[in-house]
Parts: sequence; structure tokens; C-alpha cells
Amino acid sequence: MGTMEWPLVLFTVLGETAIGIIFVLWWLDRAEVDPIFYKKAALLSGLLLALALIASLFHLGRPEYAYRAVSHLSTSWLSREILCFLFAAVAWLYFYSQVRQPKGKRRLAAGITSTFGLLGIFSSSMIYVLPRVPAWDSVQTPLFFLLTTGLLGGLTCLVLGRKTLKLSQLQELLLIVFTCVLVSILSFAIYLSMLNTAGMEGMSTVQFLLASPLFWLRVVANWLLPLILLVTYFSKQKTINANLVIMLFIACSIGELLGRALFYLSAVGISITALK
Amino acid sequence: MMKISRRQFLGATAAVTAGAGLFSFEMLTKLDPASAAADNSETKQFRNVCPRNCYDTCGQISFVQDGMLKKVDGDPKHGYTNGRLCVKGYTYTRRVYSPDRIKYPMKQMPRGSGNWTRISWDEAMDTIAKKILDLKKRYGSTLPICFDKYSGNFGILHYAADGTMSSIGYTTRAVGTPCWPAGIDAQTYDFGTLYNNDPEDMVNTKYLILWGQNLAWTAIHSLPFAQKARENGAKLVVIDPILTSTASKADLYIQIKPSTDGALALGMARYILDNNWVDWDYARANSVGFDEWIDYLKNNVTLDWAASKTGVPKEIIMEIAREYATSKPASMWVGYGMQRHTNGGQNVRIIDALGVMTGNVGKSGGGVNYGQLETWGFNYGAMSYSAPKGSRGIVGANGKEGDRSININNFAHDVMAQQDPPVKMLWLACRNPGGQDPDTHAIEKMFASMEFVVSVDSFFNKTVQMSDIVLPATTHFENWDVNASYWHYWIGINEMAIQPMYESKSDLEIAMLLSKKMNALEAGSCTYPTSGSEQEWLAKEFNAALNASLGISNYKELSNGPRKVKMPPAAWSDGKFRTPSKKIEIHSNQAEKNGLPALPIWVEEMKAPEKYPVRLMTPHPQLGLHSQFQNLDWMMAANPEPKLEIHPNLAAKYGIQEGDKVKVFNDLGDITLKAHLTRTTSENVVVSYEAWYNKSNYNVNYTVKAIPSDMGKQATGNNGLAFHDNFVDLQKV
Amino acid sequence: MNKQLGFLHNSEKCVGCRGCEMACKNLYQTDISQRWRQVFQIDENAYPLPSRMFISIGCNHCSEPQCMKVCPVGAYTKRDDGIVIHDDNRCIGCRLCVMACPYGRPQFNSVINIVQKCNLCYQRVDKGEKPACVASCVAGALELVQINSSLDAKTGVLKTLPGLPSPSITNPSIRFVGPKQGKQVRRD
Amino acid sequence: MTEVLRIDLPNESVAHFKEIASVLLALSRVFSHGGESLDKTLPMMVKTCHQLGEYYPELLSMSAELENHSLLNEIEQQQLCFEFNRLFIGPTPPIAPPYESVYLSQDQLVMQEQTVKVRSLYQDENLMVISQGKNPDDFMATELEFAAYLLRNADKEAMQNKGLNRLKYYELYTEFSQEHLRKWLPKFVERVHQKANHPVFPMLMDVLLCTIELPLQQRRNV
Repeated sequence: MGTMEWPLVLFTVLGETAIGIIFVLWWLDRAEVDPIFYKKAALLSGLLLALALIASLFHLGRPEYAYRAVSHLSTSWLSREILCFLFAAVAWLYFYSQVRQPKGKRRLAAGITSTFGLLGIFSSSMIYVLPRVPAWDSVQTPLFFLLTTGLLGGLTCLVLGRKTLKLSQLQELLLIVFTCVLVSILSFAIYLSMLNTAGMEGMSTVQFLLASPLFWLRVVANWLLPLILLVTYFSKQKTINANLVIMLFIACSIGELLGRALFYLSAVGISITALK
Repeated sequence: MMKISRRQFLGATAAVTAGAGLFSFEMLTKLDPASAAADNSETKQFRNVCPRNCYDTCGQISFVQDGMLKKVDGDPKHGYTNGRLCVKGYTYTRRVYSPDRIKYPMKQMPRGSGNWTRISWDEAMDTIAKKILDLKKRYGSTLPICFDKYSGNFGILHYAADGTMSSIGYTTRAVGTPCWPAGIDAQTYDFGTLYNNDPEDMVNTKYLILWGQNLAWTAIHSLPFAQKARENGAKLVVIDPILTSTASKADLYIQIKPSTDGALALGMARYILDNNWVDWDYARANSVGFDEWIDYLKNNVTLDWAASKTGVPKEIIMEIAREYATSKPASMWVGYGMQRHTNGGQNVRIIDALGVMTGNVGKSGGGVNYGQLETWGFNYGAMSYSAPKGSRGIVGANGKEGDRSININNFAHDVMAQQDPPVKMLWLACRNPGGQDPDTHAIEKMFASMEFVVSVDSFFNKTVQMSDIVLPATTHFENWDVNASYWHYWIGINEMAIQPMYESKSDLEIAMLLSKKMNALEAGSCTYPTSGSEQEWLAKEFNAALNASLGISNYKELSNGPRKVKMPPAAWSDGKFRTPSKKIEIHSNQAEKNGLPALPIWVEEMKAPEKYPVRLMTPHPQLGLHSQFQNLDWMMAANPEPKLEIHPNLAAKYGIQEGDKVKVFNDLGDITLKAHLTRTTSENVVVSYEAWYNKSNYNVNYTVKAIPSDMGKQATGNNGLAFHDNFVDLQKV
Repeated sequence: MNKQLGFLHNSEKCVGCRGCEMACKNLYQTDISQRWRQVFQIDENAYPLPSRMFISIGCNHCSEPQCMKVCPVGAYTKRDDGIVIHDDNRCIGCRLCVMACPYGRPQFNSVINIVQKCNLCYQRVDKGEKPACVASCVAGALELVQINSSLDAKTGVLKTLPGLPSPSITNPSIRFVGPKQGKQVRRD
Repeated sequence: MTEVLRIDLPNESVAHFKEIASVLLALSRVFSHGGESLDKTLPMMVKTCHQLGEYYPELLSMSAELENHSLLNEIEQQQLCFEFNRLFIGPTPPIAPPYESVYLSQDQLVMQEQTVKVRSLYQDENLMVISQGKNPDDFMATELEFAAYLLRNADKEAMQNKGLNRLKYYELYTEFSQEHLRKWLPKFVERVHQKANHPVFPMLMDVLLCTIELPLQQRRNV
């Protein structure tokens, strides 16, 4: 069984949220967006990005040499990830400088930042696409990472903009969130069934997940509860309730953190099974 | 408020008492350029010999840099071990430089309390000497002092520990050997002594039977010779109740019922007789009583009987009998495991007879090989000193006063049984009865009844835990010595590669130190010499005959590499047997005189009692040698805990599954350990390897009764131990 | 790549004495946690008869080393002779290689916070000596060989043994001679 | 080294090298004379701490507590001795073996590369361990004695007539403590803190850690 990797859980989930926020800002910016909301969201994305990068250092045996990690771009997705995130961090500085200027090119900057960020997230997910680990070795892994980006990015913006964004914008965001949750549920179901046929190691990952109370907590927090709330909302179609947004955010945040923790915990690598 | 210390420990405390203002050195001194140059960073090599109780007695090269042992390798000039060590031999740096080593003489007050005080060597010797003199005064002799040494270090200079005792008077001695005496006596009755072919000669055999022998774990360096024989077409047969690593490699593995080896050999003999594959010429010319035994075979042995007795099908007995008798030469290696039974010696005698009957004794590529002491022709000068004048001892059969001997194999009970005078003090060297003797509870009780216990050791084990004083022992890299093997024919010098760490001393130095102290307290109370360097002592162990057999004129030539004793490759090839009749004694009057059957006939094995239906076998471990090695960190990493090997069918009876904790018990005591289900053992036999794990009270001997094997008294003074006739019951915890 | 050095492990000869494992530790005086070479026992039910059969595994100096691929700092290099070397000085202890290797050979050393592994004693190999494990093998069960098609064409040379990961993951530079079982007279 | 030479010695009036050296020397004696002589070495230790404590109040309170524990009756002294041996000496596997290489070497054994390194430092000063090759050069008592020696040589009063380069000795101390004492003593002390059964030993450890730092603190003050 895998191990509890707190630094990596925090790094990936926070980083994805940050990039998700910027991406959503870029998306919303097609039409007029409340400037105070925009500024708050932009600042928060930077904070989260910084936190994520700091958290990642705690995973290293020798964090003082972390700078070396970009030196093997030719084959290492980790190198590529770090480079992309570094570019994203620099781009964010540019982005934030533009946000502060009344006539700044913030849409362009948001576009650049989220592009680097999304590349970073993609690279980040590709790190885990290892032939040794059936639980990770599929297109599902990048999909999971990108879904987290959309879900938590969208939800964070919803929370921040619940009072100031236009109803249409909020509904747009809710739709993104709804889509993410739906895709997440479907893809995970496919993932589990595929994994169950992927040899001994895949099966033990499935068994571990199904036996883990954390997994069932995630099922509730990440999928069932959001699904019920969203379906109820969309079926009634009235104004957006702030409580709904906050509940969704809390549930999904817990769900995603658990999901990522389980991602590491449930990884079973192919290894020598002969007696030690 | 400051008290004056009763002990001026470590000499002057000048700097302390002089006050805070003055600076003076106590630990450091002015650099001596000579010693700085001596310990330079150039790597120096020394020759060593692994002194452990092992067939292989490897030649070693130690690599020393800056006066520190860096690594240990095999000595390529050693023709039997050929530049390679075993898994244990490669861990020596961990042993020498372990922070857990015993560093100084220490005193425990009271014994077993864990309250240890560091004392100087002088105080240690003073305390011990005074105790000896006090006991001598109280009881009129030194008989209350009991000495127990065995195989912790087989270096010849370590016999100085025996010398320590002989030089203070007549003492009580643990006599015998736990491991192999039944087999020794069997060969002594048959041939006059134990004497195996050169193991390197094994390459010449056409058929090899390993009888209760697991060379993969206990004599790995014989493997290449066995392999070579197989490459030349020899068949390898392994007979063992346990499917060992060696047995797994055999062409034919026979899972025999424990303790029935003699019945198998008799069945083979009968079939050989029926087919007239007997080498009548050899047997009749070289032995006495052969025809008498043939009559026994004819009248008493059938193949059906042998098959039902041993659990080995008749066809298999016929197969190996035919092959063994018709492949010339054919060799048998009798392991020490198979003679650890109440009929163990007798079984070896039957196997000996099988070798004689087929004319395989005295032949290159043949032999009934068990062990040898032919190469041990040292002077044993460190060992033998006469008791001081006027010493009182036990009057022996020869009418002279001498030591009182007690049975090393029933040590606890025999020590406690001594009355006139009782045993009051123990001296333990190269020995850990707390870990290795049977019936650990009895050992604990016996230690508790002592007035005074001294142990000499390198690590804190159960014996040290039960001592008043422990003296730190050197490792073999820290003293000079010379070693021979009880299997191969090589002799190697053991050079001092590094200085003794901390305050450790060799048994020889301890002997001289104690003598000095005893004579200072009471002149003439100890006859042991008080001077001489280790090298001078070493020189005295060699004699002209030994030198000639090694082809050297001076022991120092051994520094160029180990030498092989010049002997013919086949034992007994000269036909000069050392029995009273000068022939192989198939009929042994000596055996008869000792209450044993005169002939190699079947003697019933010990049966499992109803209450304890399962046999617990406790053979030698792979990563340790008795209580040595397994406690080291590298070994603990490779093998962190003991396991009970149990057959799945037996496990099912007790509802035991892989990894379950199992309590193994009998009326003596119990051990609890994890189960490992395996079909490498038999259905009614569970296996756990004897070993001392670090920070663990695991010890198979809590359940092992001191049941004597049938032989050993003739050659070693006491019968051996039937370690493998140990019966228990199981319980899932 | 012209050459590929690797190991040929003969399970028929190996008696699982673990001498190779300790000879490696003795030479490099490694931390307790490090078992660059390790002896494994094949599941006794993998063959028709139960028996004690062994595999000795060090770094396999794979043709497609996953460790090298994932390492972000380029601590791994593959020499012209195929030896995969881990440069301890470059390693930052991210442990991705530990995740990527199916043989568990790069091992994290928590005393010095980096990963270490078997470098096939390349300093010895360069001097024409055998690696410590090979040199110490009393049974002659471990050999240093060129992995190539002529080796694979030999009868009895196998690419894997029971209990080992599929060689398709990394294309390891190790070949085996499978265990041979003699006749057993059993009582169960 | 060039960078090091640019640093000035701390002001003589606040350096107290002599007093610090005395504490270190007393600590060295605690280890070299062993648990059996704590009745003498501990009071001496307390006395030196008192003298140094005039300038460092934290040390004064530590030494005051130690003093309470060093005035023991014979039975208590004995218990202290047993505990000392259990922690540092044996014959049971000691809790905290007082040798640097056990903590810093990869193998966690004695006689490793750290041992050779301190040996060469001693040799640079024309010194060697009295029983070189038998007792590891990086034994606690030896390292502390060497540290005390370096500080004494950095002390103006002691050295005024010898024409020694005091700055050199101060820098040697800095280097020695940074490369050796400060690297392993915290690990050593941690074991004592975790496993000691008598309060004297954790206190002693606090004094030890505090004292080796004092000269370095002054360096920062400069």
C-alpha cells in the first residue's frame, strides 16, 4: 500500500485550486466582472500558489537543492512540472501587476498564467503515470487532476463572488462545477472497473478503497452531497443561495483533499512478491 | 559536603581537585610522531581466521586504515574457503565497532539488578582473586569454583582460559561438548577416532549422501566441491527430516522420520547384502565382528521393517542402496543434527558400518565423514599448568587428586547437585549458557544460587545479565592466535589487526593478570606465568611435527598465507585404525563395556509423549552461529524476528494461519513466535532456529530438556544432548 | 547501445546463503536500511514440489530504466556499457525513482535523506574486477554477463522467475537459470 | 579561511573564554571519570558553572538546580552512577554512547570518518589521544577537553606571554564546534532527555548544549 504524503496532497490540491481560480477569472472576463471580486480572487490564487510551492519542498529529502529539480526536462515530468509552476508563479506576478492597473492587460495575463498552470498540472499528473503503478498508469490521472482544478477553482470563485457576481455568471460557474462533479463520478466508476481487471496490484487498490472509511467519506463529500445539492438547485432554478455555495465548497474541498490523499495511499506498485 | 571516594577510580583526579582555574590534559597528550606515522591512511592488510564454531574456519584478510578496521574479506590463499566468506563473516565490522560492545570491566550489584559499576582491571582482578582465595580458605580447596568454556572462540590461545583455572588449583569443570559427542564416540568405537577425508577430496566422489547435513547454511564453502562432483556425474542425495536449502538442491531428497536414520541404513545394508554388493575383502580384512553383524542383518532386518520405521518407501531404500553400493567411490557426510537423538550415536555407528561394508572407508572420494581433530597438533601451552603445591581435589580413578568434572550438557542440574563442596563461583569464557544451554529456567535458578559469577564476553547477553563481574573480551581482530578446523585441513595464523578496543583483553592476558594478582595476594597461589607477549605465547604453540606437517620452519611463515596440513586426502587410507584391535570394530567391546550394544544394531528412537505430540527441532540458524551474529543490526534487518516453520496440515489442526502468533510449550517452559506455514517441514515436526535476537527474550531453550544422547562419554567425557528429541504442544495465541 | 552489462542468476545453484547481500554491505558499509542486493525466496508453491529456491536481486541496470526517466535532477546516468549509475551528490531525495522501480532497488536512506542503489561496483568493473556480490558467491550462482540475443538464445536462460514483476516494465538486464527440482520422497 | 580571518575576536570583557573553558573541562571530567566519580566531578562542574553564571544568568539557574542534585548521600550517589552507566557505558547496550561517529556516521558505529577527522584536528595542534586506536578519538570527554584547550588558547590572559594567535584559536573553536560538537551533541542530548531516569542528566545536557554555544553567540555580537 502507498503512504500518506501530506506535502504532496497539499501541493497538488492547493496548486490546482490556484490555477483553477485564474482560469475561471480568464473565463469570466469575457464579460464585465466585479473588480473587487476579481482582485480578491487574483490575490487568493497567488497565496494558494505560494503555499502549494512551499508545501512541495517538505517532500524532498534535501529541500536546499530543490533548484536542481528543473535540470532533467528531457524525460522527467517532475522537472517539467516544476518549470511550468515556476513560470506560472512568475506569470502570476505579471498578472497581479496587471490586475492592479486600471487598464492592465489582465485577460492576457490570466490566459498566460493559467496556460502555464494547466501545463504544470498536466505535468504534475503525468509524474504519476508510472507503468509500475496500475492505479496511476492511465489517462484517468490527468483527468482527475484537471477535474480538481475546475471544481475547486470554480467553487472558490463562487464563494468569493457569491454576493457580487451577476446571477448569470454564478449560474455559469455552477454549471462548470456540476459538470466537473458529474464527470468525476462517471470517470471514477470507469476507473474502478478498469482497475479491477488490471492485475493483482490494481485489484488490491480497489479492495483498499472499498474497505476504507475515508473513501466512503469522500463518496459522500465529493459526489453524493454536491450531486444532491446541485440537482435540487437546478431543478428549482431560483436565485443562488449563499449557504448552498458555501456548503458545496466545504464538501468538495474535503472530498478533494481526501481523494488526493487516497490517491497516494491506495497506490500499489508492482513489486517483487517472492519472500524476503 | 564532598565525600572522599572509596575508589580512586582511573587514577589521579588532579585536574578536578586543582580547581577551575587551571587547565591540564587528561585525554590528550603531546603528539608522538611515531604512532601518528604508524596509523596512517595507507590501507594495511592482515591475516585473520574466523574463530567461530564452524566447519569452515575461514581464512580472512582484514583491511585496516588509520588503525581502524575497514572491511573484512576472504583470504584467496586459503584453498578450502578460496577468498570468500559467508553471510556472517561479512558482518564483522558491525561486531568490532558496535557501540553496544562491552567496553570495560563492570561489576553488578546485586546480580541481575542491572545496577552496574565500572571498575578497573585491577579492582576486577582483586575482587576475583580475593573471592577465589576466600573460597579456597573456606572449603579447603578451589573445587567450589566451576569453569565453563566452550566454542565462542576456538582460537588455540583462548585455551588460556582453561589454563587460568588449572593454575589456581583443582576446580570443578564443565566437561563434554554439547554439539557432536554422540557421533564422535560412534566413530571412536568404530575407527578409534573421528577422522574425515579432506573435504576438497569430495570432488572425486561418484555418489554423495548428505545425512542430516545442511551445508548451505553451516558449511557453505564445501558447496563448490560438492558441485564439482555433481558436474563430474555424481548424484547428490540428502536425507533430512527438514527440506533444507541444501536438500532443495539434491537430486534426491528423502524426508526421513526423525531419529530413524539407523533403520534406513540397516535397510540399505540388508538390500546390499541380498544383492551381494558387499566388499567382502575390504570388510573382512579391515574389521572385526563384520560377519556377526551380517548375521544380525539376515536375522533381524527386512526392507519392509525399514520402510515402515523410517517412512521411506521400500523402492527408495532399494534405489539408494543399489546406487550407494555400486557407485565407486561413494561418500557420506554425517551431519551433527542427525546424532542429536537418544539413539544418535548408534545411528552413526550403523552408517559407519554401511561405509565399511561397501569398502568406501579409506578411499579418496569415499569415507563416512563426520569431522576430524588430526590437524590440531598444537602444544596447548596456554592451557596446561599444574595446580599449586598442596592443592586439594577429587581423587580420581588413578588415585591422584584432580579436577571435579561435571556434565556440560546438564550444567544447571549438575552444578546444583554438587555437595562436597558445593559450587559457589562460576567462571564463564567463550560461553553463553543463558542463551545456549537447555532448560533456561534451570539455568536461571542455578545462577541465582551462586555466590559469585564472572563472565568474559563482548556483548551483553543473558549470561552477562546473570553475572557479578563481566570482563570485556577482545574480538579476533584484536589479538594474536592460530586456528585449525574440525573439517578442512588448513591452519591459519590470526594476526592482531587493530589494537584491543577500550579496555578489552584476551583470555590469555586475563590469565596472566589474574595470576599476577593472586600471587601478590598470596604468593604461590597461582602457577600461571605472568609475562610474555601474545606472539611469544603463540610461538610456543608450534612444535617440530606441526611445522613439518605444514612445511614451515617458523610459525611466522603463516603470515604469508594459511597452510594445509600434509595428510593423505582420504582418512584411514593407511588402514591403521586406532581401536584396541587396530581394526575397524564393527563389534566394539568398548561400546559393550559402556553399556551400549556391541554391534551397530537398531536401537529404538524416543517416541513423542501423548501430552506433547509435536517434535520441535531447533537447528542452527542461517544468520547466526548459536548466540553470535544474529544480534547485529545488519542481521536484524535481514531477519528481524524468529518464526515457527509449521506444516500447513499441522497448522490446520490447530487453526493456525500464516503470521499467527503461536505458543510452543511443554512442562519446562514456552516460547511464543509467529507461524510460517511451509511444506519444507514434516507434518509432525515444527522448526525454529536457535538464535539470540537483539532486544528479545526469545530462546528456544526454554522448552528444551537436557536429555542425553546415547554416546559421548568415551571420548569427550560426557554424553551429548538429544536436542532434537524435544516434544511440545502448540496453541494459537 | 552496443553493450549491456547485467547479471545472470542461476537459481539452480543458488542456495540462498545471502553471502552476496552481506559482501555488498561489507564493501560499502551501508546503512541498515540499505539492501542494494537482496536475496528472495521463491514461493514454495510456485513449482510442483515445495522447496527452498532463491533469487538474488540487485539493481537490474535496465534497458529502460524508469528511475532514470523520472528523476528530476538527472542523478541517473546510463553508461555505454549499460551500467545505470546513481550520483548520490546530485540526488535531492524526491523518491520518485523509488516509486518508479518495480524491483525496489533505489532505496531511500533516511539518515542522509537521499536515495542510494547498487552501481554494479563500476569502479571494480573498470579495473577488470568482479562486483562484490559476484566475487563473493560461493555457489557460483551469480555472474556478470553481456545481455544480448545470443545469451537469450541459450536454452534454459529465462527472463523472469515466479515472484518477479513482468520484465516488460523496464526491460531489466538480468537473466535467470531456473531452479531445478530433484526427486523428493515426502511423507505428506 | 580568508573570510574567517576578517572576523574580530569578541571584546575581551565579555568573552569569558577562561570560564567557559573551565565548564567544558569540568564536563569532560564528568565523562572521563565516569559515573563512579560523580561525587567529585559534579560539584566541580557546579562550581565552574557558578563562576561562568555570573555573566550568564540562565546558566546560573541551571547550575543551582544541579547543585541541589549533586549533594547526595551515598545511596543516591550510587543510583546516579548506575544510571550514568546505563546511559553511557554499559555493559547493557548504552542508551547514548558518548562517541560522535555513532551519531553522524552512516553506519552508526564507532571508529568512522568522524573519528579520523577529529584525530587530524588534534594532530594539527600537535596533540593526540592518549590511547589512540583503543579509545575512539571522538569520545565525548576528549572532544570537550580539546574544545576547552582551544578556548583557553583564545583567552588573552592565559596567552599573553606566549605570543599565540588568539584569533586563530577562536576560529578553531568555532570550526570544531560547528563541524563536530554542534552536529552530534543535540542528537546525543535528545536520547538522554528521552530516556534518562534521573533529572541530573537532562540538566547536565542542558548545561552542555548551552555552554558550547556561548563562544559562538559572542561571535554574533561582534
